[in-house]
Amino acid sequence: MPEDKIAVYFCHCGSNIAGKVDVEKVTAWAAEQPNVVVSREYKYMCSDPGQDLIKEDIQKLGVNRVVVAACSPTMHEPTFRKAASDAGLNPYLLQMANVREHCSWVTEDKDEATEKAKRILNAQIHRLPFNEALDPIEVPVNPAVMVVGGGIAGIEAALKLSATGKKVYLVEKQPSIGGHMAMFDKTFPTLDCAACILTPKMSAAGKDPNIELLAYSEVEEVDGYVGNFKVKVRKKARYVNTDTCTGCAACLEACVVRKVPSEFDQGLGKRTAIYIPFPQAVPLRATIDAEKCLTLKGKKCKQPCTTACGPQAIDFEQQDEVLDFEVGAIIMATGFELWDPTPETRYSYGQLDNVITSLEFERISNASGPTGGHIVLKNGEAPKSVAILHCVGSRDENYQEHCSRVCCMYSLKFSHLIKEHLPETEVYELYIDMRAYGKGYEEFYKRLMDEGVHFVRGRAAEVSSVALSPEEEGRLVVKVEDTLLGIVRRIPADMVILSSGLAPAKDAKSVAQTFGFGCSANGFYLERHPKLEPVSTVTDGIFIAGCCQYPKDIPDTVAQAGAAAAGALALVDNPTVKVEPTVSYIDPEKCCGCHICVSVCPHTAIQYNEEKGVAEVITAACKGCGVCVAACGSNVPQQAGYLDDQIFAEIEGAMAL
Amino acid sequence: MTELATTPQAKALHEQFCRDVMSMPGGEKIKICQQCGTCTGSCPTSYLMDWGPREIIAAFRAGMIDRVVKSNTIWLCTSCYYCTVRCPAGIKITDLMYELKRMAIKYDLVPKDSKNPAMTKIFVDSVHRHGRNHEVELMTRFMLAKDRGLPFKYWQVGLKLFAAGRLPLAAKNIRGRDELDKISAYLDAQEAKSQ
Amino acid sequence: MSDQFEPRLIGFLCRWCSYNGADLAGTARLKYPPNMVPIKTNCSGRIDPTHILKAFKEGADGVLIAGCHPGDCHYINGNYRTAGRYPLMEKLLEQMGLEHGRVRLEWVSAAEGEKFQHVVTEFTEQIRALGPLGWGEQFHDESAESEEATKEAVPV
Amino acid sequence: MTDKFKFAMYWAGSCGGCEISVLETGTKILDVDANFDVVFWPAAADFKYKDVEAYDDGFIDLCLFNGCVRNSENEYIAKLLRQKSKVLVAFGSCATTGGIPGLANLASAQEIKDLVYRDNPSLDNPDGVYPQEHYAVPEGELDLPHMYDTVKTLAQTVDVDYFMPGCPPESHQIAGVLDVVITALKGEGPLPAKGATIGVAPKTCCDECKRVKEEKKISSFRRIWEFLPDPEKCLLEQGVICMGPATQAGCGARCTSVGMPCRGCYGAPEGVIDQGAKMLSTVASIVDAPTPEEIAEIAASVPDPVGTFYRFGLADSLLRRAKV
Amino acid sequence: MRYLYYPGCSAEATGKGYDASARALMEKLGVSLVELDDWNCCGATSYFSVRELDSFAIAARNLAIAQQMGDDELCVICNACYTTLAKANRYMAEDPKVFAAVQGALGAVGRTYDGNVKVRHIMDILINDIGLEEFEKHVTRRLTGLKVAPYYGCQFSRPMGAFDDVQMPTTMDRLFEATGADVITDFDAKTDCCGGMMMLTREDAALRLCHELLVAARQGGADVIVAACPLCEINLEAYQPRVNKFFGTDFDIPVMYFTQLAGLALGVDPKQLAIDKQVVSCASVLAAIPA
Repeated sequence: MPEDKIAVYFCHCGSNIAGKVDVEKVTAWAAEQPNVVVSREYKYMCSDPGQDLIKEDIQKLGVNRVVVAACSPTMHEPTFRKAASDAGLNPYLLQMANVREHCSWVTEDKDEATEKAKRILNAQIHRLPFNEALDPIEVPVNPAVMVVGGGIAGIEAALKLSATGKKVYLVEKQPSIGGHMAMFDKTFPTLDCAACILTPKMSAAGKDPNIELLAYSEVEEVDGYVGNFKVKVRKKARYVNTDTCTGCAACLEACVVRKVPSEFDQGLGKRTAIYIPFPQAVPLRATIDAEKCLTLKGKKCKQPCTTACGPQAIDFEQQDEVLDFEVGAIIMATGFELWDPTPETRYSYGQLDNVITSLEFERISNASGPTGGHIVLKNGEAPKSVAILHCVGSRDENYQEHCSRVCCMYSLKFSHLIKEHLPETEVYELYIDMRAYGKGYEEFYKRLMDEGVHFVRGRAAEVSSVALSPEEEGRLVVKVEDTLLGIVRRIPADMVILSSGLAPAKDAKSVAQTFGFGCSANGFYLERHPKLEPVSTVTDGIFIAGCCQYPKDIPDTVAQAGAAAAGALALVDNPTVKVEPTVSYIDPEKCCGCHICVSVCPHTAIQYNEEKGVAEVITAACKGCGVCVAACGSNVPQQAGYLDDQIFAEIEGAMAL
Repeated sequence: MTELATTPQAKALHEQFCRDVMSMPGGEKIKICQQCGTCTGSCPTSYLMDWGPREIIAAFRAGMIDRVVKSNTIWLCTSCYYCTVRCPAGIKITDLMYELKRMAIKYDLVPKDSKNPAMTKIFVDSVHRHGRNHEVELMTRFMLAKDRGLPFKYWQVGLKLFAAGRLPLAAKNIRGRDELDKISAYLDAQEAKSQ
Repeated sequence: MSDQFEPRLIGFLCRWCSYNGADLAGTARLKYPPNMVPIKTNCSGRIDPTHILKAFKEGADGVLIAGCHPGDCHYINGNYRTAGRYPLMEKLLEQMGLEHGRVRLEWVSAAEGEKFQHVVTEFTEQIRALGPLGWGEQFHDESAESEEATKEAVPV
Repeated sequence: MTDKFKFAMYWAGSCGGCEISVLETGTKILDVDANFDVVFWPAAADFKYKDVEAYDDGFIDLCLFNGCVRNSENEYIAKLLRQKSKVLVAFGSCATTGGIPGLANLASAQEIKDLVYRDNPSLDNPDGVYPQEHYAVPEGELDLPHMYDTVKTLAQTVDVDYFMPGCPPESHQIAGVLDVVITALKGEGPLPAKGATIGVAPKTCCDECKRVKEEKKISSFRRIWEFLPDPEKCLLEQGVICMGPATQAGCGARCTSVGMPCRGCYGAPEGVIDQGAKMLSTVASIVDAPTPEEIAEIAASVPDPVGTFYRFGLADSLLRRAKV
Repeated sequence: MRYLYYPGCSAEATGKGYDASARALMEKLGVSLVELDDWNCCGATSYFSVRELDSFAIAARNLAIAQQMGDDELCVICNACYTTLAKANRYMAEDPKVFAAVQGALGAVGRTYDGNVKVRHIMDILINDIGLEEFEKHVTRRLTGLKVAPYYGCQFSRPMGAFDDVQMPTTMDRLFEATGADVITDFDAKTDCCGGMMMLTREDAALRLCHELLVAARQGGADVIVAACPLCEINLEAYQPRVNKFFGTDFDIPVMYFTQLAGLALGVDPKQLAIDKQVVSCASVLAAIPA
């Protein structure tokens, strides 16, 4: 072993550090410490001349350990490690002492700051002899990408990736891609027709030779790690041969079960047991609803669908298939669920007719919807007054604390659509705060005020059918405090639209678990960093886009989908990926096979080898938390870069002064 | 209108109120009221209030304690708990109303024309005398104290109930009625000790 | 500097949340006492109770462990392990005669610079009030005592 | 005296179990006799301290020292035997890590005396008589050794060549060690490196334990008398605190094979500097509950952490003793 | 089955019918109600205005007696008593300071309470302990065709929410559906406030609330309103003529305690249910029920 030759560099950071810490004093003191062969100070260590100091000392003085006392390692550790590396020193033999964020900037007194800087520096001087040279771990990367969820986010991400020539598997659990956006009529604030902008993308995705569409399918199991995921996908039986089915819909005409509430129409319209969810569906293939089909339920049926089907595509014997895929990256775009307002009983959803959710209104106002785009009540008449209630199930500790972000704007859109179809109808928007934060949104809000919509600042207290005046007779009444007036109003309405919040999908938590990342407190997928890595998850190689991360509108969703695609591409476009070497490793000579590390590993990166009777770390799956090290009763797993000896030495160094 | 809050006494009172309210279970939630109006909108009697519960919370937060206690709001609360179960911020508004009532009585800030404190007092008095509330006594004493016109309004109702045997004149006394006095005396002593 | 007791503290900070929270306190120039030296690990779940004992042995008067809020752990649930070890550790230290409060567990997110400032300030004062621990020192006198006793007490 | 090697064994602060376990080696004891002259072994042969004092330095070839250093007499003899022995072995848990007597480090010497001579409920001592270190009788002055506040291991007192843990060390391990030493003394083989732990097996107790080990996620702790543990399954998985994962192998997992959890007498495995803290970490890490609060609550339900995790190792732990 | 029973102050006066019918109904169902010995006022809402702790402490005196009687379930009929007693229990459990103060106060009168008595609304017992299936077995006179407006009142499940939804309770609906009655399940005002004690202090406000309730009941076509609280019942029933006078209406809707109507369905003698003591005649209801 060559002797330890430590070099200390103390950065002034202009006056950021030097203004508080007596740099000369600390540098002179450091020079006296064991193993330190050179101790220097410099105005800006991160500048090129600063970095050159390090390189020169490594090359000329044979320095083999370096500590840079400067800013937070988050800031410049990569910079200095690269400099060391350029000079031929293993980058992991360089440590940073954070004397700016943790010392000069937070300490009032100069003497105290100087003393603290010494202690912080000394911890690293003590640590360095225990540092080992580490090499980044390289693993091969599978260039294919899986996108989970076929809404606008998933479609967009798949198309972007396919354009770079990558193979994409697009998994969608419904029979057709399109997601929620396919149900919408118009989009705010531009009032583009949702179908007009979405369907071309859907069909492009359907035809794209690089995209393999796995509709009516769900991911069952995810194994592997960054660059090398193994995914099991269950392709549910459609009972229709999708290779031969042409989507002609003749079977739909023939089916005798005709009154199944259509999921796509939010139950407002009906479909048949064999169905295509909507005319622009991609893939345009029929699916048999096994719970409704008489034949599949074992009841008598003459099977007119089979007769009607020219290509003989119907196959009652079809079974689910479980397929295996190998991909290098995964994009999660599993979307949201509309919050079901049934528990909010005071709004009488499900109790009183004409109290509807926003998604139901989307279908009612949609030209291809169950009412042909006529905004009508259950009895077919046009409403004379409509109240739109904001923040239903949002911003509420009893239900969901978060703001759902899109409800204010889609509510304004509804007002506009009602005014457009029924100019004489009174529209009331009952809101707490009007959040019109996007491009063109505030202008849209003003436009709606101008169109004569009544804005009432107050959260609706209840929706009732009890009439206390002739005007209220036979109508719904919304009780609300107009907080700007300080009076309680009874607003008679024929239709009440509940602007329900966006909720995480019911299975979000279990899905996240399957893929090995977490959910935030509000139930949406947890991003790696809320500011700087909003499309990554803690699992390397798995990205998120769209409303599964948090409620967002279409432009934000599309932008995020692009970012996720770029993130995935940046990964799979390389033949290999480097993984941080601060991972755990297990010496099989010492492991007793007790399974404790296997039990605590949050990323299932430790597996038990039955044959050898020992635990083994899957290096590429290990994220370097070190939980196994602390949990093992005999310290067998060790984490490179965070060895016990290194931590002990830091403690000794910090406490030595 | 000069706000009482500008005087030193008012400031001291406000601080006292803040301490009391913040120390009630869940009291600190008042800070996160988003002024949505669900409470006032849900309140069956808010139309009679000079300030609704929402405005009371706003006034409280603004330090306008006189507005809080001099309004009739707290005396119109029927304890129906609609506001409490609906509040999206989880504020126990009914409990807050009780707390404010107590403080108004404690610091003698009750509006002169309010009948409620008298009702409360007679009720408590009746319970302490008998151990239970004697409805006939309660009504009679209340009429005598606050609303002598009441018998004229209600003689028909009263007569019917009386005829049905639903207004017994004699009060029942429980055996342990002195216990209630002792309980109050104990709590009085504890309160005095803590101050 | 005044004569008051200056506690010597070690702070174990997880790299993703609390270390960044401490950085944020710095970026925001929030001032707090200089008594604590931070030590970074990737996850608070890496902190072994041995590290805490080691810190006391080396002369620390108090040890802070700071990690991500539950649910926000970069490693899904590494901080749950910390949450489990901490109370048992506290119980052990109490048996060892350490005053309650010499070890403290806090959840500090990357966004909570102010909380970090507050926690360190409060913790410093808390330990200052408890006084010096001086673990190593309690063994010194005894070795002298034993030298002397050895000479005269043993029947020869 | 013959030209056989010289053997000594001493019993300091301990129960005597170590001495018994040497005899438990059975016919192996004949090897000792064949190869060694016993020159000091208070439990087995009549030698006086002054005999030992008279030996030349390094006269004794092998000295097995069992028991902790509890008082001035222990310390004196430890130093004396160190001086007179070529190979000094800390023999058994007490000499190695303080053992059960090490738990006395939770109190001071005075507190212990008070408990024994003043506060013990079954005590009949109306005059409050305490033992005196010096006491004059007509025949002369009587002296008792001075009892220390802190129980020490042998290595905390003198330089030790080898450590042989166990409470007591298993007889088959003793036999093995004797073989190695005899072979080495005869010049036919090497001695282990100085400072080594001998008479142990590689890995931890779990390695020797035959129970089936699977994932460990426990939601409550149970003591062994509270239920009938599954005889095939890992005890820790059944909520019983078993020190196996943090204990050096060597005993053959005797306790767990009869349904009792490992108490940790073989000490910390290689690479672990504090057995108790390590095991505490292990136990707390495998608690499984949905929220950190619940996890904390379950973990904190472990009774008597020091007594559980430091049953044999308190004197040798990082903190060594409770605050005085 | 056996429960301790807390009638509440009104049971001795205006609410006699509730008490009588509750006892008769439970007897019919084979449940024995043992009246709590020497019970005192629950510490109702007025007490909260004087001092919260007084309210908790005098409520707890009842619970202490229950504990002393060796039972841990207390059946309560009045909504307000139920809320006050249950709330005292909950606050004692949640706040150690409250618990300590109440313990002290009870100690001053030589009583103790450990916090283990469960306060149960009679409806809770009917639905969850006896069960609808068992209840339905006892129905001898089905209320077929009778339009029943189930009026829960405010403090029925609010704010406790222990056995029914806080905002939209349904237990009473289900109970009367089991009798074959035509329950107005969308009775929108079913948990709105009747005005309570304000009938004396702010008559105008209280009458208005009663008016709204009666409007809603009529809108639903109610033949009878059933109530679960003496105060609700008296306000809706006895003050109906005042409402009519005030608002120029002509309401004449029978109002009964739900225990009275349920008792009728079980074939209990109307006299035993004190139906003759109702102020608004229930003749139309009796006539509608087949013998």
